[in-house]
Amino acid sequence: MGHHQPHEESGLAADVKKATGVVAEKCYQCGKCSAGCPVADEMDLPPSLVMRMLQTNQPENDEKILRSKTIWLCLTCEMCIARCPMSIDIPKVMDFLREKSRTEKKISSNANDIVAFHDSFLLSVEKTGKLYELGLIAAYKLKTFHLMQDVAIAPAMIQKGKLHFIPEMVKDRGNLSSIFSKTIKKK
Amino acid sequence: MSEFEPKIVAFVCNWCTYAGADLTGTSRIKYATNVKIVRFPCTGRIDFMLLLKAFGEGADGIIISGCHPNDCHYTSGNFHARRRWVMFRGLMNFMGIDTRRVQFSWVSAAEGAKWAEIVNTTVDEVRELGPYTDYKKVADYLETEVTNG
Amino acid sequence: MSRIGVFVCHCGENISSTVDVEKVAQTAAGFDGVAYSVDYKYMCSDPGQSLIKQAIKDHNLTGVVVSACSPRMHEPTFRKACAEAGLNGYMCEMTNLREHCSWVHERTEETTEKAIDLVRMLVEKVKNDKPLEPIKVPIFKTALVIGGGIAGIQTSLDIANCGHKVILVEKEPSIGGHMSQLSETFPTLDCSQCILTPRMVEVAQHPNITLYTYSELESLEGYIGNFKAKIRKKAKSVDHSVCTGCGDCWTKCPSKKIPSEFNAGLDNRTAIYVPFPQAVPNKPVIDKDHCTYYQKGKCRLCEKNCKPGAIHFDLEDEIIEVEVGGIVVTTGFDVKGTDFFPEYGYGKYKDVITGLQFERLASASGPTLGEIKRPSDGKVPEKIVFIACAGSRDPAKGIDYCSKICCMYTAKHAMLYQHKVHTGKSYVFYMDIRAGGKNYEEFVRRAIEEDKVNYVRGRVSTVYEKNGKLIVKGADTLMNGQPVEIEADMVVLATAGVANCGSEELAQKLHVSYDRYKFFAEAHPKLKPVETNTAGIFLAGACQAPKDIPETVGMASGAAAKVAALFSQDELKREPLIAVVNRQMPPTFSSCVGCFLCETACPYRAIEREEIKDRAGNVIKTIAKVNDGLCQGCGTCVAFCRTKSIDIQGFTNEQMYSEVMALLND
Amino acid sequence: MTLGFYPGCSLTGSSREYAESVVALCEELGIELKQIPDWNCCGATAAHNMDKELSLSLPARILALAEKDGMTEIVVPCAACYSRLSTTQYELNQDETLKAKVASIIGMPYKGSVKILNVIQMLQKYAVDKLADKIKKPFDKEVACYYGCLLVRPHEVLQFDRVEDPQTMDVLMAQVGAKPIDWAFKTECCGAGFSVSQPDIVGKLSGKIVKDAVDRGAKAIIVACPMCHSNLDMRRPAIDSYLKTKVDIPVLYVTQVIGLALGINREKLGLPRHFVPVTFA
Ligand SMILES: Cc1cc2nc3c(=O)[nH]c(=O)nc-3n(C[C@H](O)[C@H](O)[C@H](O)COP(=O)(O)OP(=O)(O)OC[C@H]3O[C@@H](n4cnc5c(N)ncnc54)[C@H](O)[C@@H]3O)c2cc1C
Ligand SMILES: Cc1cc2nc3c(=O)[nH]c(=O)nc-3n(C[C@H](O)[C@H](O)[C@H](O)COP(=O)(O)OP(=O)(O)OC[C@H]3O[C@@H](n4cnc5c(N)ncnc54)[C@H](O)[C@@H]3O)c2cc1C
Ligand code: SF4
Ligand code: SF4
Ligand code: SF4
Ligand code: SF4
Ligand code: SF4
Ligand code: SF4
Ligand code: SF4
Ligand code: SF4
Repeated sequence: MGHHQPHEESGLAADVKKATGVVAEKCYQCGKCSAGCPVADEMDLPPSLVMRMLQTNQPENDEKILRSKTIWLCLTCEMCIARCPMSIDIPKVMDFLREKSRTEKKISSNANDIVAFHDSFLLSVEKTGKLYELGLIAAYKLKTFHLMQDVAIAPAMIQKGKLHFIPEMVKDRGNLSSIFSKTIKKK
Repeated sequence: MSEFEPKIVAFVCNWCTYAGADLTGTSRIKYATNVKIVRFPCTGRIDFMLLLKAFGEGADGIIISGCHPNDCHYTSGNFHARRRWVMFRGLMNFMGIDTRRVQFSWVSAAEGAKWAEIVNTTVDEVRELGPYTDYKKVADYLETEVTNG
Repeated sequence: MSRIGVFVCHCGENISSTVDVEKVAQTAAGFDGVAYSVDYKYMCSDPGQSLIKQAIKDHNLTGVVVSACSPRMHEPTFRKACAEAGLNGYMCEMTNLREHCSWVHERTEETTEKAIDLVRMLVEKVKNDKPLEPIKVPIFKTALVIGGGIAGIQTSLDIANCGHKVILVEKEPSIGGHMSQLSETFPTLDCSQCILTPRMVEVAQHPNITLYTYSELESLEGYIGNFKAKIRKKAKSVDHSVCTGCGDCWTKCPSKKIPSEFNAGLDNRTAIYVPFPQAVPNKPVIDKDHCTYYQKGKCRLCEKNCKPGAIHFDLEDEIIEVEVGGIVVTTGFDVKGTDFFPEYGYGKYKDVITGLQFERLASASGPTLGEIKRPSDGKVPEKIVFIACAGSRDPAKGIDYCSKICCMYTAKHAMLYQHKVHTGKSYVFYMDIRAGGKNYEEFVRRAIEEDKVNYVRGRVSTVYEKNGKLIVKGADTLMNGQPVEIEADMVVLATAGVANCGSEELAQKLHVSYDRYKFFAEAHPKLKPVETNTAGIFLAGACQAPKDIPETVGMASGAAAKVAALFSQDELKREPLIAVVNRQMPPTFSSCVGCFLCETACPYRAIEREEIKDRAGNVIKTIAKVNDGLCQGCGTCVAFCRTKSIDIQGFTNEQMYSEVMALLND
Repeated sequence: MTLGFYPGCSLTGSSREYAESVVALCEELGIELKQIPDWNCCGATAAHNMDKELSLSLPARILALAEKDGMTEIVVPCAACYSRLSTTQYELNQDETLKAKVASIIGMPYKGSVKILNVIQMLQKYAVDKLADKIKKPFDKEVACYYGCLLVRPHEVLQFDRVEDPQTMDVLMAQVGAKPIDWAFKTECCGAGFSVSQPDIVGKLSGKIVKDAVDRGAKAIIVACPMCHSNLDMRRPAIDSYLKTKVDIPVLYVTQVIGLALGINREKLGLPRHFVPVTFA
């Protein structure tokens, strides 16, 4: 009788909609996002393809998205949304997908380096309240075994006074660790 | 008298629903005899005092039907009707009139079967509600408050 | 005292098989005020009609109720019959015993009862009927056509060829519109000017057409058949009755750097100018905003060089008033520039051009004489990129809708480019190819298959200049969104077709509606595409929405037929079923209190204000008055009026109330 | 005049020269900067990539501390911090429930009323009319103003200039005598937080930017973001290897350029700390 029965929404696209307000169906697959994305050629799934896969509402595609390198490669540079004719907030979607991929332990092995860096970064912030760059690099190297990377740069940085040997500390560290335990450590 | 047979008046527009009801006839689709049609140029013409009058005179139910939105022969009469009905319904509720007895619908000139369906369901519904006996109260109120006020 | 006749029809057996027609007629005979009641096999047949006519005379009937089929079928028949017998046709009403009773019910007592109820209703209504006369509106058989593009040209010629006068108003110095700017036209690739110019000349020479170029509608009053239009004829500074069109003036004009509208800014024109060589009329005007004399008080070189002495700097705008019976709006469309699309170059790269500019490049009469050369350095582009939907289908930066013509003209452009630059490579970035039209799909396929145009499905993200090349960054969505980068020499944007910038203002002057994109609104999207909601005002061409030439011309002829149909009568006879405001004796004059709720309700702007004055001319009261040329009889005003001062003839409050009461009080 | 100041982590470490030049310039212009007491890291890309609530809470703590200290306006020179703080403020102002939740996570009251300025905005607001009189040595070089992503996008949040082909920095540079060039990579991403984890990508993205600037005759690239600076300046080996040639165009902070024009000495502006030597002045 011309009345649409609102059907139960489930799947990744529905989760995206709930968390970010982005409606995947709005994407008409023009490809402008992929055309302008600075890292599209490095991605396993260019951004417009991610949107298309969300539209298919197929569990196997949902899985591929959460396990993609793409979501970790996205730089949140916001170029895609700045030019999307339908104003689809892909960076926001990517934020959500990353968090979901992380909490569901589906992080792509190709993205290990990127995630290791984020982890090391946050570890430093959690411990000191600020970024301790030397500590960050050390922690990152330990996590990734990229032991030789940046050995050329470090001495120069030290020489130019760009690296501290002793971390600066936030005084109220209890407050910081409580913030971490109420957010990222919860999941 | 075996079962209560409601008296129902239908206020319909000339261009869509009246023609739709003609099509019901041409298609020989059968429906209950309870409903009698009063032809208006447009639902926008329908003065809602007429509804009170009809209830006051003993109607058990009323159907108002015109063109679908955007298809009004006069472009916007049906929108006006719709908008006024929303306001009027409030007034009727306030006055204690059972607004379930008023059926608002859209029937185009091509919807003969839909017309029969609307007549039949309205008749069933109003039969279910029973005879409308509160009308006197309303009519009195109408006499004293509304028409003179 | 009413003397009503009731005539119950059997309709063969259509009615009588389920309704006891004799009983209906007998019962009706007993109704108050019924003087005569009879049943008969076929009321609409000649003998049936004679029966009614005879009864009117014999029984001195004051009203007639024909109880037969739907009034939508035979109301005019019986009203005419009554009128022939000397009874006002509007004293005749019909009860719908067939469609609304016998055909939808079984033969039962209730069915006959319902039939009786229906007859009683109409008997009561007829008692309240008043004799009415059809409204006669004189028709001024001259048409006003606003806008001289192909739509206006075609409409004007069609109306003029029907023998009616036409006034064609064009705001530019020449007629021709966008079509005059086009190179070749899809899907046949015939030369636009070649097919258009003869019609432009025909307009100028047609004895029935008065052409006012460089003119605009100033104001409009009145209603169908009787419009009064004021037209502003802008001062041309050249007396066209003296000017020979020799051109001595513009060749000498020192103000030469004005971007040419006709060539879409690709080259320049002078201050005194004819927009293009085939212009109609082919005589110049002075563009005051750019003329050194008007701006700085010095020059007058054109005047010196004009041998016939046609130039007069002191000419002023002239406002003329014309009376017309029908109006056709044909003001066309505009194309969006490139500047709203910053990522495609802010209108800052010379070699990023619009489709319209490409038309001028490809046109034999254009600034490059039809050679495709890029604006920056005049080089022939070896690689060219066309970007479809530039601004269309883009809620974020442009417009939501599809501009409809650009898929086709882009295919045409790529094709023309390939025909002219054999070694060239062309790319079209598109989202969908919309080629729904006769020979359109074939046309696009030809571009792809024969002319080897590379179609890439994807929207371009950005265009930037680098070392004299335009870098176009797109993606191929048919390859999973893989980025595609092309170093092009020229980029052509299929920018959106949008409403004319003055369309909103014009719509308000005309009292016609427009849509949210400011295109003029048709009265019905399917069944009244050339009518507006205002009787007597019609539409044609791209002023209603972007459309191509075949559609424009079809619509233009359609609008012309509507005008011709209107003009085929000497008077407009309209059903008098319209609203009236009651009038009473002084000092009340009318129960109308002047709240003008009716005015706000009326979809046709038919409510006017009337001032009631005393002998000294002082206004005593302002009341509503219905313009019977505009009122369509919808009755919306009636429902709005709190004082019941406005009523609709044929469906008056009395009539409707009496029907309801008759129905419920058996 | 005193303004609140959020240096952010980079400005205390790898981008010290930015902080130094900001402070030196403000001194010269009579603006006193007061650090937000006990400020923490904004979380940068990492928090944002890993956990939404964390990415809101870290900036919220900073803003709450500023509020607590009675600051109404704070200067945030790092474009990444500026973006994180602004986005957080914007998002929380859109959603009262979320705001309350975040306030409870950080265990501090949070109103969201502090006005956040990046360095360019600060200069526009408090320095532009004073500049002309103070110029000692116009910086008369061709410059490529590089805005990157974080200063201009998302537009609805930052409301800074126009998204494509922004002009604010160009105008500012012209005011101190520089000749801003017209180029195509003003707002392309440099690789941002991939500096360490994906140096090849950074080499490529930053390489394209540097190349366009050089090709179009720029003598310096001007930035207002430590991430942009470190990618374009420190990552030269990766850039050079992507471009297969050595480019030596220096990368300067806006504040350094203005500082030079106002005659502040190069040490005070931190110029010796650059990897690509700055030979002007
Ligand atoms: C780049 C491009 C290529 C095209 N190629 C093709 C093609 O190959 N084939 C095809 O079929 N179609 C083509 N078209 C479409 C074609 O141009 C239109 O279908 C056609 O021009 C519409 O005619 P029109 O008379 O409705 O409007 P217009 O051509 O726009 O004419 C409107 C006229 O009204 C005048 N006017 C406007 N406002 C007023 C006013 N207030 N008062 C008085 N006068 C006014 C204008 O000056 C103008 O003369 C193309 C369009 C474009 C943009
Ligand atoms: C599945 C479908 C869905 C559609 N949906 C829509 C829609 O939603 N909206 C829309 O706008 N359009 C729609 N259309 C298109 C619409 O049907 C046509 O635009 C419209 O019917 C065309 O009208 P017509 O009078 O030209 O032709 P027709 O409707 O074909 O009428 C032609 C008439 O001529 C008669 N005839 C044929 N030959 C002769 C002869 N030799 N002598 C005498 N009489 C003859 C035929 O019997 C017929 O009555 C749809 C079409 C289809 C097929
Ligand atoms: S730009 Fe927007 S509409 Fe186009 S493909 Fe990307 S997300 Fe979809
Ligand atoms: S925000 Fe992510 S997906 Fe969008 S353009 Fe930037 S890197 Fe690509
Ligand atoms: S010189 Fe005089 S006559 Fe010749 S075109 Fe010009 S105005 Fe007309
Ligand atoms: S007076 Fe004006 S139009 Fe005439 S030549 Fe001089 S500038 Fe041209
Ligand atoms: S006609 Fe084609 S190019 Fe034009 S807006 Fe529609 S789809 Fe896009
Ligand atoms: S043939 Fe029909 S379905 Fe196919 S593109 Fe054309 S209009 Fe659409
Ligand atoms: S609504 Fe009635 S009272 Fe008011 S102006 Fe109209 S006619 Fe007069
Ligand atoms: S009947 Fe309809 S058209 Fe006529 S005046 Fe009333 S509202 Fe207007």
